[in-house]
Parts: sequence; structure tokens; C-alpha cells
Amino acid sequence: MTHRLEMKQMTKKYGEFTANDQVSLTLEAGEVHAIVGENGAGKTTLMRMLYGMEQPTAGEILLNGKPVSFRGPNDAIRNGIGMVHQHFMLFGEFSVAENIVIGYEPKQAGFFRRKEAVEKVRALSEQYRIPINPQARVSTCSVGEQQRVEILKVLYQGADIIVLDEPTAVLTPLEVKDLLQTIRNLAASGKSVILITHKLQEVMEVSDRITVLRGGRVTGTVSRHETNVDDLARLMVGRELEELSQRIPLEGKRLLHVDQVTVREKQTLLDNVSFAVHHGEIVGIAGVSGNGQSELLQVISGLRPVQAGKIHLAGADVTNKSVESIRQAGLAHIPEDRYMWGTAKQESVEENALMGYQRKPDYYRRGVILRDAFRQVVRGWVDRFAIKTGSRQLQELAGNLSGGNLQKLIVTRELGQETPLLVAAEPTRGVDIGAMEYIHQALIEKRNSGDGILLVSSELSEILALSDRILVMYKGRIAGELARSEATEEKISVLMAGGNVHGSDQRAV
Amino acid sequence: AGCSAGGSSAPADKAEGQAAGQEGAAKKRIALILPEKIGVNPFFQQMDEGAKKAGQEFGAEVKSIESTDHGAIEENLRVAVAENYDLIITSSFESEDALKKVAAENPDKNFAIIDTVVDLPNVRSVTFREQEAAYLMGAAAGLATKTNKVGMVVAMDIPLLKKWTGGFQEGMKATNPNAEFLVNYVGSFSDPAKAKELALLQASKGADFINGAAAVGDLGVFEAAKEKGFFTSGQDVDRTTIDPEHIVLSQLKGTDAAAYETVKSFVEGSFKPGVVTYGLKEKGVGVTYVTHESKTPLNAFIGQEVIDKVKAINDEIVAGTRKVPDSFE
Amino acid sequence: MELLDWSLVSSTIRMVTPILLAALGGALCARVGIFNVGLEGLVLVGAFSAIVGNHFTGSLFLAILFAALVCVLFSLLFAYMTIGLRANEIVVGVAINFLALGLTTFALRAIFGVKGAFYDKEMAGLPKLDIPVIKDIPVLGDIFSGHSPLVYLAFIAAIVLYLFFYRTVTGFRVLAVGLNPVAARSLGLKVTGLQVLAITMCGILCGLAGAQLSLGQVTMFTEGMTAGRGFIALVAMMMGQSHPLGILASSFLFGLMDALSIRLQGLSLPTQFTSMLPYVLTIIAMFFVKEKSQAGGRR
Amino acid sequence: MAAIRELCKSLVQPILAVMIGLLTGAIVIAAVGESVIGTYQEMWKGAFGSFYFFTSTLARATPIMLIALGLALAFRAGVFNLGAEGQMVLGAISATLVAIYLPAPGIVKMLAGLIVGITVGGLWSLLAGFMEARFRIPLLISTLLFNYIAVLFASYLVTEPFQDRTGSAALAQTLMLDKSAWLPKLFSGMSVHAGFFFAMAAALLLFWVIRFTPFGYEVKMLGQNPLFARYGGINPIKVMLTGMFASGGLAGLAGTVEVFGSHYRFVDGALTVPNFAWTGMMATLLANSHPIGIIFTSILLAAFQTGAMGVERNTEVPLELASVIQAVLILFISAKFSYDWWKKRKAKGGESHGAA
Ligand SMILES: Nc1ncnc2c1ncn2[C@@H]1O[C@H](COP(=O)(O)OP(=O)(O)OP(=O)(O)O)[C@@H](O)[C@H]1O
Ligand SMILES: Nc1ncnc2c1ncn2[C@@H]1O[C@H](COP(=O)(O)OP(=O)(O)OP(=O)(O)O)[C@@H](O)[C@H]1O
Ligand SMILES: [Mg+2]
Ligand SMILES: [Mg+2]
Repeated sequence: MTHRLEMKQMTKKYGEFTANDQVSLTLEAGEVHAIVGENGAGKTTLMRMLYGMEQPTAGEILLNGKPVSFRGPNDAIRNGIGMVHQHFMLFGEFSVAENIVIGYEPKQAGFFRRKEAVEKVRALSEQYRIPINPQARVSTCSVGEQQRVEILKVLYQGADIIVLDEPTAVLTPLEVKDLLQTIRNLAASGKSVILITHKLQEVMEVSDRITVLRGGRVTGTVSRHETNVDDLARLMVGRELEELSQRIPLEGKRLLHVDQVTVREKQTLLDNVSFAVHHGEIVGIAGVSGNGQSELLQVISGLRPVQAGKIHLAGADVTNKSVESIRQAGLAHIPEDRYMWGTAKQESVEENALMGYQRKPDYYRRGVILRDAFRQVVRGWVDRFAIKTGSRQLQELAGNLSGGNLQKLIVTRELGQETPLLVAAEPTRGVDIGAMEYIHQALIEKRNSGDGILLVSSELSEILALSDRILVMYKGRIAGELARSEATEEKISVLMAGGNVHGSDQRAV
Repeated sequence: AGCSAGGSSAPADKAEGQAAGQEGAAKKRIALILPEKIGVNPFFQQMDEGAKKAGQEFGAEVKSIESTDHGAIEENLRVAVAENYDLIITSSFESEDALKKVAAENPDKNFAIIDTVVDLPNVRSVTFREQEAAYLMGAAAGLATKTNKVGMVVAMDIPLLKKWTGGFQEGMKATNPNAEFLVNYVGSFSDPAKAKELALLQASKGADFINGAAAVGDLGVFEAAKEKGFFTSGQDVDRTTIDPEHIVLSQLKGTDAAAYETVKSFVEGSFKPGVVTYGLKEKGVGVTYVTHESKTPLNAFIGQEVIDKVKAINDEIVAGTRKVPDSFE
Repeated sequence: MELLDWSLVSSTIRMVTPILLAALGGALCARVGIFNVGLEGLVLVGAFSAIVGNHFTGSLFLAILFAALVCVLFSLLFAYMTIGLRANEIVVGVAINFLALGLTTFALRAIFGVKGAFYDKEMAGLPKLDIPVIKDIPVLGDIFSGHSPLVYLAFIAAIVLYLFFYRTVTGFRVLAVGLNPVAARSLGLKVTGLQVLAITMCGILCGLAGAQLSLGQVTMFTEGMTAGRGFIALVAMMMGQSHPLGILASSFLFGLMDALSIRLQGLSLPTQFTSMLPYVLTIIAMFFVKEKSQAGGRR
Repeated sequence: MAAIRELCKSLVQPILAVMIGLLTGAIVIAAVGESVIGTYQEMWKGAFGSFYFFTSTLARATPIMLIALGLALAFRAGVFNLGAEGQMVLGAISATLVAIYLPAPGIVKMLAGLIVGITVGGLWSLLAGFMEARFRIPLLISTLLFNYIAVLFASYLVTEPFQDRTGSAALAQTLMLDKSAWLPKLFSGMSVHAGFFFAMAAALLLFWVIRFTPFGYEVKMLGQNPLFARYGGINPIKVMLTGMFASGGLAGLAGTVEVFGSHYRFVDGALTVPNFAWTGMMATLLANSHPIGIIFTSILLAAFQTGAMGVERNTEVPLELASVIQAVLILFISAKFSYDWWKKRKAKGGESHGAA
């Protein structure tokens, strides 16, 4: 029998390093096929070969039984394969409709018929029940909307096989729900979907079959009905997951105090926000993205000025101070967008790790950075978090690391600062469950040692698992606060949607 | 290097100095080191031609070397010394410093410099008094103008060109104190488009005679004259041939003669260090129709009457009864 | 002395044309992510080729065509070096400027046997077009009528380029390439092809700019006659944020300032200061024209 | 073993580039009917043929190298300074005027001149940096425009208030410096002067800064990803302004040593006509902003110029053609011919991939 897609013995080598080792995979019409595996297992690499972005070192791709070879994405698109990348490939300056039709624009005598494009996109959006405003500028769209644009683009291009690489990593729970629904709709209409994700619940919810990769090899392909989350996790990580450490009850002094902070930029982004983080406490911030969390973190870490209010860190006034002085006062920061803020992709792992340490007395003497001493430390980090750096080790370009490994690098770099306060935005975005466990463990340990953590996450489960206290943001304000004991997903969700939880009297410290 | 079209004479073979020695007294080897590229500058072009012509006529090997920039002048001089040229001619203020150094270091060598003075015992300096010719031009313009407005388009506002603007203005004031003098600077030696625009501007203000002193930009002035029907004049060589209807005068400067004479005197053995200046008296500078003949007939705009009056002024300057200042502020 | 009269505007329009054309060409390159400092050289080549074309064909139309063609060849060289051989675009641009200066000077001698300048009294320049109705209106006639066809073409080119960018499919894709080459490539857009297209169009515009200089404003070629206009075009392009209409405005601003500086020469100010005026005022203008993004240049 | 293969691979590029450049140049030379070998011989001789010519090449490389080193720092920080020419000229004129009019012994004049040259060049450059930081006026535009202003202003200074009127007063230039304030020549009768030492010292210092110091690291990271740098506590404005001051200062020094070591007075146009600024920028870009690389690229570009002079002096190849050959060589040296390129040529006959 012929499959819609069959990948046979696909191998990809980067120099000495084998990213995919004889990987085989089949895909049927109307099927949702999930690919899971730890960071650096080679998921993205496999898909890049399917999409013509990388040339396989060996192996064969069959489409409906016929062998094909793609010299570029163009060939793949023409053969009905579409891919939504881990990092969106969008033009922020263009409208939604323009982004969707680009490459296959409706035209007349060479002129771009934008009205027709808008109509077509609208029709498409209705057909697949993927809501979108065709005329909005993409740079003003939320991440979830941008992702819908990407999916519509693939559909517009006539794809039958749709590859989604970690599509849910950047979405809010609500958006995730919508996306999973969309995926089911697509499958029902006969499309085939390949879904890469680290969230096993999603896998169980939506997929028909699951392929597990480890170290570039297939460790198993199972049908959803024959498996469960724990089995999958074991297949992926190769060991049992452990319970998080116990949290030691602590009564710490106030570490971070945000006092009536207001940020205005054309419109009010933060409105009179007040709260505190104490030593030995993890404060979680929940909220639908776009409600001021980014701005709050930027303000605290010195990347954005405030128009009113005060911020104190470890007793020092750090309001509108430079990033450098705030970091010196005791702040480390895991940024929400690892590529935009967290790395220089064209530099080596070592150079990326060095950020923030270049003037630390331990690694800096008589005007010179002590590279050897620092390298030792970085090696320790790499070992501890099992960061896969490829064949060139510390000299590998950061941009060549898999998404999750890069995230691990950033997390360990900021943990290594050993500052009293850690601001962690989406610390486990894109990392596999094994690494997630590690990171969670590290955060708890940091807390238990008496440091404070401000955690922003769109994963409610993460917030609930880690936080001692939970603040919910809505429209630039703190809409409510919940203690660990009283917090439930429902209560948080209500607050996130702008509702009111009885008795929550907006206690801001 | 700087061989102009017909350079059949310039022997390509230069077997590094010693050749000259072996050939004995046969041929003198003379280097003409120009301080910049010949390019757009008729001044250097003529010098090159004059030297070559003399070389051909008197049987000397003349090699001209263009310098790419200021820094190259000294190097070229030094190399010419090293390659044992019998006479090294250079030119203009730009070479002054370099020549002072090189000539002082090589007291046995013969040098000449055209258009400025270097006071050393082994250097012959040849200079021009362009301001005298410019004075005559100004005088003619002052007499000829009907609108009492006279223009001048100048390459750049630099000290060197004050000899032209200053002399011209003095001469004009001398014959027509009421005439208004319009002057504009192109800001470049090689921008005819802008020079033309400036000439059009002056014409629109009523100037009926516009003197071009913008190097290659003069061509732009000439074009403007043709278009708008005003009268104009050029520099260095007789430019009236280009368009006698509008180009009615030319200020002349005998750099070719200076180079020619220098080579000639050297070959003939009458070469002496010291200063030679060419002015109206020596006929080293001049104005067409006044001091030199022209192939084209005199334009009615100037008229014989004006020429006669200017000739009289010329005679006064030559006789020393009328003084033209050396510099202008 | 009156500083402003209508001939000022008319002269500005003439003077600004080559700058405008070259700046539009530069904008095309900037829009595909290439900073082209070779404009000066391209315009110079255009100016020279226009004269050569005119001399040998006797047809102004063919002369302009020839200028455009030669400039396209040069810009293809630029494209091959920067895109094909991944050479640094600034190095290539500067080298093209050197090359253009050397080659035109050399060819001037090789073809016409003259040094410095080629001027032929018999050679016809571009005709001045009188626009039927406008030419009889007192002030407007002086300003807008009686320019060479390339002057009108330059203004049309700005509008056409505007339409190209914002109304046509190819233009849309060109913009996409400049905004995010990685995304464009992943979409399967022919990034290289679009870049080469833009650079070729830049060549055509520079050819026209050169032709306007050597056949429109004057009728001659002189060594280095671009006299820095290519660099001014670069400034105009950046100030206009690579937007055709923005460039129209910025070129015009610069032209007006230049014209004004000429008028000021008559006053007792040293000419160095009057010559500085356009640059100083352009900088002052920058205080009011804030760039949203780095429209060209920085990668 | 692998290291040697790597080295060979990295050498393929420049060697191939020079060969193709020379080949293209040869075609041009042959086209005008001159001897290819002879011309290249003269070019070589003019640049390196004897100790004298070698030193003149070094002398010419001096300002190029200094400008290039300054730009290297700025480029690394992602700051595109196009204003080296103005910074150089303004630095040089200020230094010259100070050295002429400061009533002090020669050595003091010289040192004061050097300091003033660096400071003024640096400050002029800093102004553009400040305008970008404070008013968001793009550096690319302001630095380009500042060139015109600086050059015109310097020209005004030497035509009007500070013109040398002792001689014929026909050239726009200052008085000559006291002999005691001249930078010494390294070898008597040769052109190369102490400024070359400054350039070499600057190269080594810059290498050290970029390679080993936190500041060098910060510059690099700022150039790679400004947001990352900011996030990590690097003050982008401080680094940018430092980079601008350093590049302007080195450009000012370049102009100053050229005056103090070669011309001994500021002559209008003497620093702009040779195109030091653009050549310096090319040297930086060709060396990928690597200080040690810049030593070589500067000397190479200077050698093209002195070589072209040699060609002009000793062959009938016209000067313009020498500059054409020079441009062709630069064009090809900038190209990234790689080992792969060579293979691909052979395999497919040339489908080129653009830079992403
Ligand atoms: N261009 C490249 N050069 C060298 N190594 C690479 C390159 N691209 C990927 N790799 C390596 O290949 C391995 C697989 O990477 P890939 O991105 O496919 O992982 P992944 O399974 O998608 O991981 P993640 O879950 O973190 O996204 C990684 O170890 C990565 O470092
Ligand atoms: N550039 C902008 N112009 C106007 N309003 C904006 C802008 N950026 C954000 N906002 C508004 O400010 C508020 C907070 O925005 P922002 O997206 O940064 O919050 P967030 O909670 O950090 O979201 P995310 O999780 O997506 O990072 C929202 O109401 C948003 O609509
Ligand atoms: Mg991945
Ligand atoms: Mg946000």
C-alpha cells in the first residue's frame, strides 16, 4: 500500500556529527502524526529535510509512492508540503493577507490585487475555521494570531501535508486549545499533519500515531491508543521522571519591591502595578500574553523606562537604572524570546555563555578576561544540563544548537549568576520534559537557598507547580493575587479573562 | 605614461639610467614631473606638449610622469633623481615643498619648476603674471559690456585663482567703475554642469559678458552662452575657435612656451638657475586680439575700438606706467 | 540681491534630476538589502556611455539606451560580485567607483583621443520640451516647462517606482526580500533573482542619470563630471528612507539648498561656508525627519 | 592534520582571488597592447622592488592602516562610520595649527599636535554618535554629510585666516611646521616615518583589546545582537560612543601623522585626493575588521597605489589604466571564492547562491 508520505532511512550529518541516523517515517491522509523526542534529538532537522531546506546525507522521500527530491522549499511547496517553522517566517511590515498570499499573489497584468487577496484569505479563514483579520499588520498581531497566519499561508499554498514544529510552545493555554481544534479540523478535511511538540498531553489529545526520536534515531512508533504520557516520557528520556524537591517553608525579607509602576507609550502598558518578591519565594505571574507581562519584566530588568513609580531591589532604588547596575544590584534574567534577547546566533556557545560574566572578578584580571577559568565553568554547565552542543563543543555557533538546547544554555547562564533575584520568563519554553524537570528542580533549589524568583509563564501547570504566590495580570494591571494553597487553574483562568475571584482584594504588598 | 596621441618620439626603452651614460653625449634625458594627473587641466596638458615638442626638435628624450596625488610628487622626484635624468622639470606650487627637499639633497642635479619660485642654486624657476592678462580681460569686459553687468564663473575659491578674479576685477573697475561684477564658484575643477547653471544664473541677472575660469567647467559656460546668447571667454589657449559667435576672447598663458624654452635652453647649454617671469612684457601671458593674433575674426561685441583701448593699457603695463598688483585680498 | 526667484526653482529641477534618478536606483538596491556606494561610478559610466552612444549613432534615443545598457552591465558586475561571490558590497561599490573613473578616463582617450574633456560643438544635446499649456502660464511655465525629457522622466520614474513597490506583485516581492531575506527564501521566492532585478533596474536609472548629466544639463563629457553627485544621491536615498516619494522630497530639499547656496555666494560670506549650507541644512532637516527603521544600509 | 587542511582551505580564497584579479588585469593590459609581465613587474617594483619603494609603500599604508583600525572597532560594534575623511581632515588641521602656533619646544609641539589631532577627530566623530544616540539621526547619513562640512571648514581655515602668506600665497596651505616638530623618518632619505610605528602599535593594541578585554567582547556582542548586548548589561550607547570616538580619533591621528611625517604642513586637498578614507574602509572590510589582517590589507592596498605609480613612471601603460587594474584587483580580492565555489564551478557550471 502506498502512504501519502514515506521517509526512508533518512540520515543527516553535520560534519562529524550525525543529527539524523536512518530515520524512517510514514504518514497517511487525514492523519495527525506527532514526533517527540528530547532536545537535539533531530526532529527539526528531519522536517527541514522534508521541506527541502536541508539536503539529506542519505535516504529517500516518497510522496504517494513516488520518490521525490527537493532542492528547496519551493519544490516542497509545489508538492503539497507546507511547514510552520519554530520561528515564524513572517514580514511584520506586511498585512496578514499579504503574508498569506506572498509567492502566489492574485494578480492582474502584474499588479497585485490586494482586495482579492483579502477576500481569498477571508474565505480560507472561514473554510478552515481559523479566525484572522486579513487587514491587520502582522507586527501588531499576537503570537497566536501570527501562528494562524502561518497555518493559513500553508493552506493557501495548497499543502496536503502540514508540518508544525513546536507550534504550542509560544501559545497561551486558550490559544493552544484553539490550535489543537484546528489541527483536528484539518485532519478531518483530509490533510495530514506532522506535529512536533514537547507537551505530551497535547500529543495524547490530538495525534493518531507518535514517533519518538532519541539521539537522531527512531526509538519507536506507537499508536495513541496503545500508549500513555508516562510511557512516552520513558521512551523519550530513557528513564523515569522524578518528583520535584520539597519546598522548605521560608519567611524571607522583601527582595524586590515594585511600587505603583506605570508605563505609558501611546497607551498605558502598565497601570499602577505594585507587588513584592521576598527571599525564598517564587512569585508566578500568569496572564494572557499581551497584558503587560513583557513590559513588567523589561521594566524590572532595566530594558524599558517607567513613567511613574519606584522599583527597589535588595534595598537599592533601581528605578530607571541601567541594566548593568540592576544586574549588579542582584538580578539575573531569563528572557522571554531567546533569539531576540537571549543570544547572538552567529557567536559561539562560549561567547554566549560569557555574557554578564566578562567583568566578574572571578574571570577578569588585569584588564583581561580569564578565558580558561571561564571555560571550565561553562563545561560544568553543559554537563549539568546535558546541553548538546554538536561536534565543535563550546565553539559551536549558538544558532546551530537546537531550540531547547539553546534555552538550556540561557537558563544555566542566568542561574550561574547566583543573584538573589532571578526573573524567569518562560524558562522551559521549547525544552523537553527531562530538561524541564531539571530546570524546575534548579528553580526550586534556588528558592530553597533563600533567593527570590519572579516567574512568568503561559503554562498554568508550570505556574502552579512552582509558585508560592501567583499574581494574575490583566490589561496592564495586577488583577488578582492567589496564595499557593488557594490557587487552582479555574481561579487563575477567571482572573486572566478579566473576571473577579471572590475575596481577592488585590493585596499588593 | 603621459604620452599624448602622436607620441612617436617617446622611446619606450629606458634601460635604467646607465643606458644614457653608454650612449654618451648622444641624448639628454629630461623628466617632466607633473604634480597631478594631466586630466582636465590644460595648463599641464600644454606643458606636456611644449616639453615634448622641444624634445623632438632638439633631440632630447622627454619623459612625463603624472603624479596620482600630493604624496606622489616627492616620490616621483626622488625616483627621477635615482634614475639619473639630466634635468628634472616640475611645476606649480604643489611641488614646491617636495622640490625644496629633493633639490637641496641633490645639489649636483639640475631642476626647473614652472609657475612658482624655488630659491635654490640648482633650480630654475619660471613664473607667470597671470593677473596682468586677467587685468586686460577685465578691462575689455568693462568696455564691452552693454548692461554694465559682467560675470565670472570660477572653479574654486582658492588663493591661486585670486590672480584671475582679482586681476579681472581691477581691470574692469579701471575701464568701467560703474559695472557690476558677479562672481560664482563651482567648487570643483571638473563640473561643467554646475558651471553652466552658474553662468545661466548670471545671465538671468543681466550679465552680457561672462568670463570662464572654471577649468573644464568653462565648457559649460560656453554652452550656456550659446543657449542664452551672451558673450564669454576662456582660458589658457585660444578658445574662440570653439564658438566664435559667443566666445569672444581668451586669456592666454604660455606654459607650453615655458616648458619648451626650458628644454631648449638645457639642450643648447644656456640653462641657468634663477628666476624667470613671464608677463605681458615677455608675452608669456596675454589676451587674444590684444597681444596675440587669433584664427577667428574679432566679434563685434568687443569691437576694434575696445581692442585698441585695451592695447593701450597693455602698452602701459608693459612700459611699467600702469601697475597690476601681485596679490589680491 | 534677491535670494529667491523662479529661475531658482527651475534650475533646481534641472540640477536635481541626476541625483533623483541615482537615488531611486540606490533605493532599489537598499530595498533588497544592498547598500550601493557605487552610484557615483555608475552615473559616471552612464554619462560617458551616453556621449559615446550619441557620437556614434547620432541618435539621442539610442544614446540613452546605450548608456542604460552599459550601466546595466556594470550593475550586473556589482550584482555578481556582491551576491554571487558574496563580496562586501561597500568594497565592491568603492572599487566600482575607482573602476568607473579609470575606465572612462582611459576610454575617453582611447575613443576620442582627448584628455580631460570631450566636447563637440556639433553634438546635439537632449531637446527641451515645452509643455503646451503650462509653458504660457507666467511663473509655472518658467518652472515646469522647457526641460529635457529625462527631467520629466525622472519625476515619472519616482511615481512609477512608487507604483512598482506598492502596487505590483514583483515590487511586493522585492520589498519582502529586503525586509526578511530568510523568510523570503523559505517561501521559495527567488531572492537572488529579485536582488539582481533590483540592481539591474538601479543600473538603468543610473544610466539615465548619467545621460541627463552629459546630454541634458550639458552636452559633453568631462573626467569625473559627476563631482560627488552619486554620494549626494546616497544621502538623498537614506534621508528619503528608500521611499520613492520620500526621495523625491529629499532630493528636492537638497537641490533647493544647493541653489540657495549659489545665491549666497554673492554675499560677503566665504564660499566654503555657502558651500557647506546644503549639508548643514540637510543635517538640520534630519532632526525633523525621524527614521522609523534603518531604511537602507545597516544589515 | 585537520588544522592544516583548514588552513589550506582558508588560503584558497585569497590566492584564488589575487590570481583571478591578476588575470583580469592581464587581459586589460594585453588589450592595450602592453607587456603583461613587464607591467606587473613594474607594479611589483614600484611597491616592493627595493628597500626605498618598500618604505614608500609603508608610508602610504600608514594613514590607511590607522583609519582602517579605527573603523574596525566601530564596524565590530555595528556602528557604520562613513566619516573618516572629515575626521581625518579636521584632526589634521587642528593638530597642525596647534603645532604651528603653540609657543613651545618642538617635541612639545609635536606631542600636543598628536593629542589634539586624536581629540578633535574623535570629538567630531563623537558628535555624529551623539546625534544618533540623542536625536536618532542615522550615523550613516550624518557621518557622510559631516565629511563635506569638515573638509570645507578646513579649506576655509587655510584659505583665509591661517593661510601661509610667506611665499607666493597661491596655495591654500598653512605655514610649515618647525623642523623640530616633525615626526622623525625611520630611515634617512626614505618616506616611512614614525607614524608607521603608531599604526603598528595601534594594530597590536586593538588586537589585544578585541581579543582579550571585556570591552572588546562587549563591542563584538553589540555588533552581533544589540538587544542581547543590552539585555546582558552592556550599555550600547556607551560602547557606540566609545567606538565612534576611537575611530574618529584614529582617523584624526592618521591625518596628523600624514602631515607631521610627510607634508609638514596642512595643504588643502592633500589628505582627500589620495582617498585615504575609502581605502581605509576597504582595508577594514577586506580584513573582516581583524586588526592583524588590517596590517596586511592596508599594505596591500597601499602597494596597489605605489605599484600603480611605478607603472606610470616606467611603462607606457597610461595612469588611468593603472587605476583600472587596481580597481579590478580590489574587486576580486573582496570576492569570497571558496573551495566549494571552485568545486561547484566545475560541477554545475555556476549557479550562484545569494547571501542569506
Ligand atoms: N546547521 C547545523 N550545524 C551543526 N549542527 C546542527 C545544525 N543544525 C542542527 N544541528 C545539530 O543537530 C542536532 C539536532 O538538532 P534539531 O534542531 O533537529 O533538534 P530538535 O530535535 O529539533 O531539538 P529541539 O527540541 O531542541 O528543537 C542538534 O544537536 C544540533 O546541535
Ligand atoms: N507597540 C504597541 N503599541 C500599542 N500597544 C501595545 C504595543 N505593544 C503592546 N501593546 C499593548 O500593551 C499591552 C501589553 O503588551 P505585551 O504584548 O507586551 O504584553 P505581554 O503580557 O508581555 O504579552 P506576551 O506574553 O505576548 O509577551 C497589551 O494591551 C498590548 O495590546
Ligand atoms: Mg527543534
Ligand atoms: Mg508581549
